[in-house]
Amino acid sequence: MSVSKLSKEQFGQFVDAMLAADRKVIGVVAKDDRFQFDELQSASALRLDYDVTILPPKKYVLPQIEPLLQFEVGGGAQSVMNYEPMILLGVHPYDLVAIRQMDELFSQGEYDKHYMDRRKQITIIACDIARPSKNIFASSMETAVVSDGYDILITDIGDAYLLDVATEKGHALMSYAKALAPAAAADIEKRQAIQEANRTGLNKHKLACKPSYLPKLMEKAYNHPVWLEKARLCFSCGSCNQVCPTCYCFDVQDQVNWDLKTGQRVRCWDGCLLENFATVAGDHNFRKDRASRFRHRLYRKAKYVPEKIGGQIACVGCGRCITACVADIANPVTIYNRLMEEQNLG
Amino acid sequence: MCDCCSEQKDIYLPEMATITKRRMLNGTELFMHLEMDSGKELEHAPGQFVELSIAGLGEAPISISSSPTQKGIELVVRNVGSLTRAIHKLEVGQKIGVRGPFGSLYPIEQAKGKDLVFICGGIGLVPQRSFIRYVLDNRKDYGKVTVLVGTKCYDMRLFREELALWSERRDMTLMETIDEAHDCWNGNVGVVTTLIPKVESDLPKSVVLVCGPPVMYKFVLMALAEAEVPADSIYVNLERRMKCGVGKCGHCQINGLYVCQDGPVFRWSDLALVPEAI
Amino acid sequence: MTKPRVAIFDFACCEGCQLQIVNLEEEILDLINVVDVVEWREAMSEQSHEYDIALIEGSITRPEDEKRIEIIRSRCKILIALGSCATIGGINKLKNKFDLEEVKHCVYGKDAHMPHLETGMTKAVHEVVNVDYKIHGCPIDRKEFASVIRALLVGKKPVIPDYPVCVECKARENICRYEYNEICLGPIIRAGCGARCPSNGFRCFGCRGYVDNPNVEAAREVMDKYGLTVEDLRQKMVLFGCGQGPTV
Amino acid sequence: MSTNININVHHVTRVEGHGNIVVNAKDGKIEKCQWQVPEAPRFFEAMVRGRSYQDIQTIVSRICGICSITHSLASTKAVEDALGIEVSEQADKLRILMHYSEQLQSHSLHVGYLVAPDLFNAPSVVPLVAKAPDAVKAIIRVHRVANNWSDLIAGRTTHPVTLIPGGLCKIPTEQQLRDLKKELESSVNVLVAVCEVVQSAAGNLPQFERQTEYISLKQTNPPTYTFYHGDITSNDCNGDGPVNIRNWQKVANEYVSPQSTAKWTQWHRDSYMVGALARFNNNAELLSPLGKKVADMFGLKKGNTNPFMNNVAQLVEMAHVVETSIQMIDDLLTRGLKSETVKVSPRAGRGSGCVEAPRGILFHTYEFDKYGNCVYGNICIPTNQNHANIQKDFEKFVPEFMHLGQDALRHGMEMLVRAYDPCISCSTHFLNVEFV
Ligand SMILES: Cc1cc2nc3c(=O)[nH]c(=O)nc-3n(C[C@H](O)[C@H](O)[C@H](O)COP(=O)(O)OP(=O)(O)OC[C@H]3O[C@@H](n4cnc5c(N)ncnc54)[C@H](O)[C@@H]3O)c2cc1C
Ligand code: SF4
Ligand code: SF4
Ligand code: SF4
Repeated sequence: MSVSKLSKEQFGQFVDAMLAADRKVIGVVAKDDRFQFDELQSASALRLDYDVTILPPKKYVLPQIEPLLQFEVGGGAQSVMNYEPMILLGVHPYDLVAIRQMDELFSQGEYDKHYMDRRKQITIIACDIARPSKNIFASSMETAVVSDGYDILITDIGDAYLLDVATEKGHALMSYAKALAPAAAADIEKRQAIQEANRTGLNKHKLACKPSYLPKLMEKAYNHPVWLEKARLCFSCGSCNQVCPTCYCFDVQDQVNWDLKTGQRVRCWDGCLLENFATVAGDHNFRKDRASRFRHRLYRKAKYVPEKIGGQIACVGCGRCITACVADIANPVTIYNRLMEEQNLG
Repeated sequence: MCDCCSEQKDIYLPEMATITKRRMLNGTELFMHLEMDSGKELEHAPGQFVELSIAGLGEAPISISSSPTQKGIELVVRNVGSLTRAIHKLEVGQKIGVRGPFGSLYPIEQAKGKDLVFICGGIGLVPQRSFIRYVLDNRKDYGKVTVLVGTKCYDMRLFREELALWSERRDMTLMETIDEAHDCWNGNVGVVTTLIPKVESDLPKSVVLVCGPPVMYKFVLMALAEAEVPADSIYVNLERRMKCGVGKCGHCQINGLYVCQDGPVFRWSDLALVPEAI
Repeated sequence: MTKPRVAIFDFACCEGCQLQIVNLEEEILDLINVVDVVEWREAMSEQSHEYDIALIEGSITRPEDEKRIEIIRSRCKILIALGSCATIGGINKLKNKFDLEEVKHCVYGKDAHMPHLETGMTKAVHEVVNVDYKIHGCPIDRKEFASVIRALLVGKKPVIPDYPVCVECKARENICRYEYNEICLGPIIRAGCGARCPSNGFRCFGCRGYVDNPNVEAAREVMDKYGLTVEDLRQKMVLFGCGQGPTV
Repeated sequence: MSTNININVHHVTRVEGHGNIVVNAKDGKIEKCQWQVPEAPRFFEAMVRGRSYQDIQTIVSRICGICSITHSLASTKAVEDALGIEVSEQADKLRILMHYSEQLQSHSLHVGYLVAPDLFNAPSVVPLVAKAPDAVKAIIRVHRVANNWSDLIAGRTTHPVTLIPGGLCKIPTEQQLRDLKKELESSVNVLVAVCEVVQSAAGNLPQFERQTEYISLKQTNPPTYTFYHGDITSNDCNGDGPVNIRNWQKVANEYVSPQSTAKWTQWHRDSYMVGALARFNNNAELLSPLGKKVADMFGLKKGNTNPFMNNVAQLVEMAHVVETSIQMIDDLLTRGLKSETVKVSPRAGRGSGCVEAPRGILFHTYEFDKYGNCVYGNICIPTNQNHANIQKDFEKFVPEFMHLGQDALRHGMEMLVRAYDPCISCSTHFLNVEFV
């Protein structure tokens, strides 16, 4: 499908038209001097010039707390599966890559109907990055630009947005747009220039190897001193897990209502850095030391998850964990580069 | 199943089963026999487990202790927490939620024709029993069968009547030990590793299956290495925390492996590069 | 099924935690549907010596209070410490930093020796009797209270987090106080409050007490990075449950 | 009718904190008639020493769970006075809004949950649920509105967190204020319904009068029924008032009375009363129309001397704060909310803050060293100021009502204590009590 063009004003009208038609639109809005995804009330709040959101859009794909079942205490249960359609507007390429990875993880093997049914209701309008955040390294991770995986991709070319409509779902939304014009060759060139610049320029931290080398790099790094050195300052606060677009570990809990007869089984975000993530009954903790939990996260990103999804690295270079870590130890690039250096030496 | 078909089932939704038998095996372990309300069999393989749940109290992975050659499933649940306490309170005829079966199986095919040595520590006998019974029901497919059972103390011994029957069988050898001496016990005393030298099978040529509490593995594996059992004929059955049982929640990971899918039964040689395993 | 009998008792405290029970509003009606509240001095005149669950608010500060709590313990099946004062000694433990005689003189002057002013070191409830569950916070969080009570009523171990406030703070998508170079105790304090304070632009001052294994050493080391001092950290760490664990 | 009375109420219920009533009379002769407070002392003034000016609010808020916003406001004002910090008009308005939410919260709790059972002859609100479900639901509704309101502006209903020296660290959004306004508007009818329910049982309030002094804040510029700004005044002021709040010690002259165990306060007479009735008696003409309407419903007039009418004055104030707040929100919205940053640097100094707690006037004073660490604190709490007045009321009440018999007398005395809405837990660190 082709690339079309909307002036900024028309784009606002397009968004407002969706809202007027009662479509649920989740967009990027300001939160104090940062940004977050939130339900849009009007196009005027939308901030497509954002650098990065505090939490990734995963909170809509895999909600923080989500009912799986409704039950009678001690009795039977029914699945809770009513997912409303929703438009995720303004997803950056790196976050899109993360969502695609999760799609694969939740559909491969045992099919997770809760995740997938919700996901099918979501239309993703991705958006090229207009300004780098302070810790981004998407260029290093090859996630700064995407050529597929979205329903629509928009690019800010100054006075207008270009819309690359890629799927039927995306196409269906275009009925809300008025005065849609095909993009001129010059516009397409502008878009290419922006994407080319992003491909290499979004790199506040520079990974010293190709991401595809990481699984190999990790093979010999298990007993490296860096884990202990860094993890000494780790609070086990799981902030790095929470803000990460590719972390998807969860906990399942039963909640009962006041009648003590009914309730729901919910899943909620968990984090492998948290102290009791691997504790079983009898208080035996299979990952007791801070260092082993700290190492696990970086191994998951660079080796364990890639092994499940055809080598894709489960770190997309958003830099959120770097910002979120109070101890300033979570930066994956620092660690991988350190392992690289010593490997080269040795 | 394919992605596109909307008739996918919800992997988190338990099916109901009815408790048809129950009895306490000792002070903390409850034996149960369940039949699925659907009338169907679970069609599990030895080594697999189910997620057992009581709505409102939660869910727990529990190994299937019976052989697929018999009707329904048998489970043994140790009372360690609030869910398991509630399970202990259920009576015959009451319902319980079941998901599964999940996980990997014992080497039913690979072990054919070979001598088998089962090393069971405490509640580790429970999943092993599934394969032992399967082997006894298909006795001619396998070589010598030796079962080593170690229990912490006399009162905690599981499946006493069944062990008594096994000890009288001539087509298998049962050796039992308890960690602490007891007035009513005149058998072996000491940890389960002390029985290994007494095994009559040619250990290096046998298939050895190990299941027990976390602390046990290190010692048993050392003893087996000493006895020159190759790592690819040792199978361990591991426990980890689990929340989904289907390879999503991340809790049961041992390095890159998922106990709920790649395990709980692992070939020891496959764990050589998996430092978190033991 | 007979309803479990619940009694609520207060010791040295501000009674703000009991108030949170009142603040359940409509849910209070749900609560009294499933339990019999048999004693609650702040809200009712009825009294009883027979109860299954005792909710204890406040710190233990005097010998006669130790006797009273022991009697309560002997009468109940489940004893729950309610709120910071009970779970970690709360703000009351600040007093332990001073010489007790001097404290009395500071506040009461020449009347400091009146017998009713007799006071001892402040103790959390578990320092005197065995506590089955702790509901943390100053004040307790209504939602957490409700879910703990409901869990107990269906016979389930209530989920009381052992991870830091940062988890919930991140979930609420707050900008970290440290990004403004401000101090926050979130990384070492037990979650469960929904990170209320940081969500309102204020530091976590630690009312819920430490997680079981707080990385206090790390807290100390990161101060420098944010232009803060160890003295700043110490100032905040003494406020609630002073001396509850490792300190800087 | 027996004239031997032996009342020993160990811990009056349905009040905040612990208080005892002891009356002994033989053959109609009163031997002992005392109001005692055995609450465990908590030593706040000692504990604030050495703490940073930033942490004073966090500490002293814990004096009382029911008036925590008030303690926070008084202490923050004192810190600001000591460090010479100015507060913007917007922050000032939001703080008053925050303060009003606590007035509604505390008054509705007190009248609805603690006093109403007396009026309807129930031991507590629990049996009232069955007896008068609609009334209970109405009061819960009002209480919930108040709590949501403080959650929004103070960050929590109890122990606020948005209050910092210099302003607020988080302000609501305009949308949230609009929603709050709607909620307040829709609660007016419920509030009136609550007043009607109480009115239907107001006949059960004892007829009892005693002349006393009524002390409260008074704000003249602009004239306001004030809880937050102003000077200290009383009905006895006569050329010696109003008094600047920095000089509150001149008002709350603390003394040890020879015939009692408690340390009392006095200004022009041997005791005074603070609280809703005191504010009403000093400021009634400044009430909002709805406040006036509620006062009329109950025939409450300026100069009332029946302490039981304090509960009615609380209802009047509930109406007043709701109505006034709706207007304040309009004001704030018209100006538009701006985010403000406050910069504060420590310096040495001494300062005082005074606000009206729901149960009466409250004073805080602190002194800081040049690093902003506290070296001195002094707090004077409303219930403490009322203790002497309760004792004096008892001394008049017992002979007047003794003829009703021991049980009715005891019940009347408990009601009298509750009428003051005492917050004993916060008052005790000043009290000197002897056990019987
Ligand atoms: C593959 C496998 C097979 C098992 N087979 C058996 C068996 O046959 N018989 C038996 O008695 N026990 C078995 N267990 C252990 C059993 O699952 C735990 O004892 C049980 O989960 C405890 O549940 P609880 O809610 O009663 O305990 P609590 O102490 O109340 O629960 C603790 C919480 O910790 C978590 N937790 C603790 N241990 C585990 C665990 N091992 N796996 C997952 N989550 C855990 C859960 O979230 C649980 O809610 C097996 C475990 C695994 C992984
Ligand atoms: S954010 Fe930093 S301190 Fe917290 S768990 Fe992750 S690595 Fe550790
Ligand atoms: S503000 Fe505090 S609680 Fe929140 S993330 Fe930062 S340190 Fe943690
Ligand atoms: S954020 Fe900290 S201080 Fe605030 S409620 Fe939570 S634990 Fe208490």
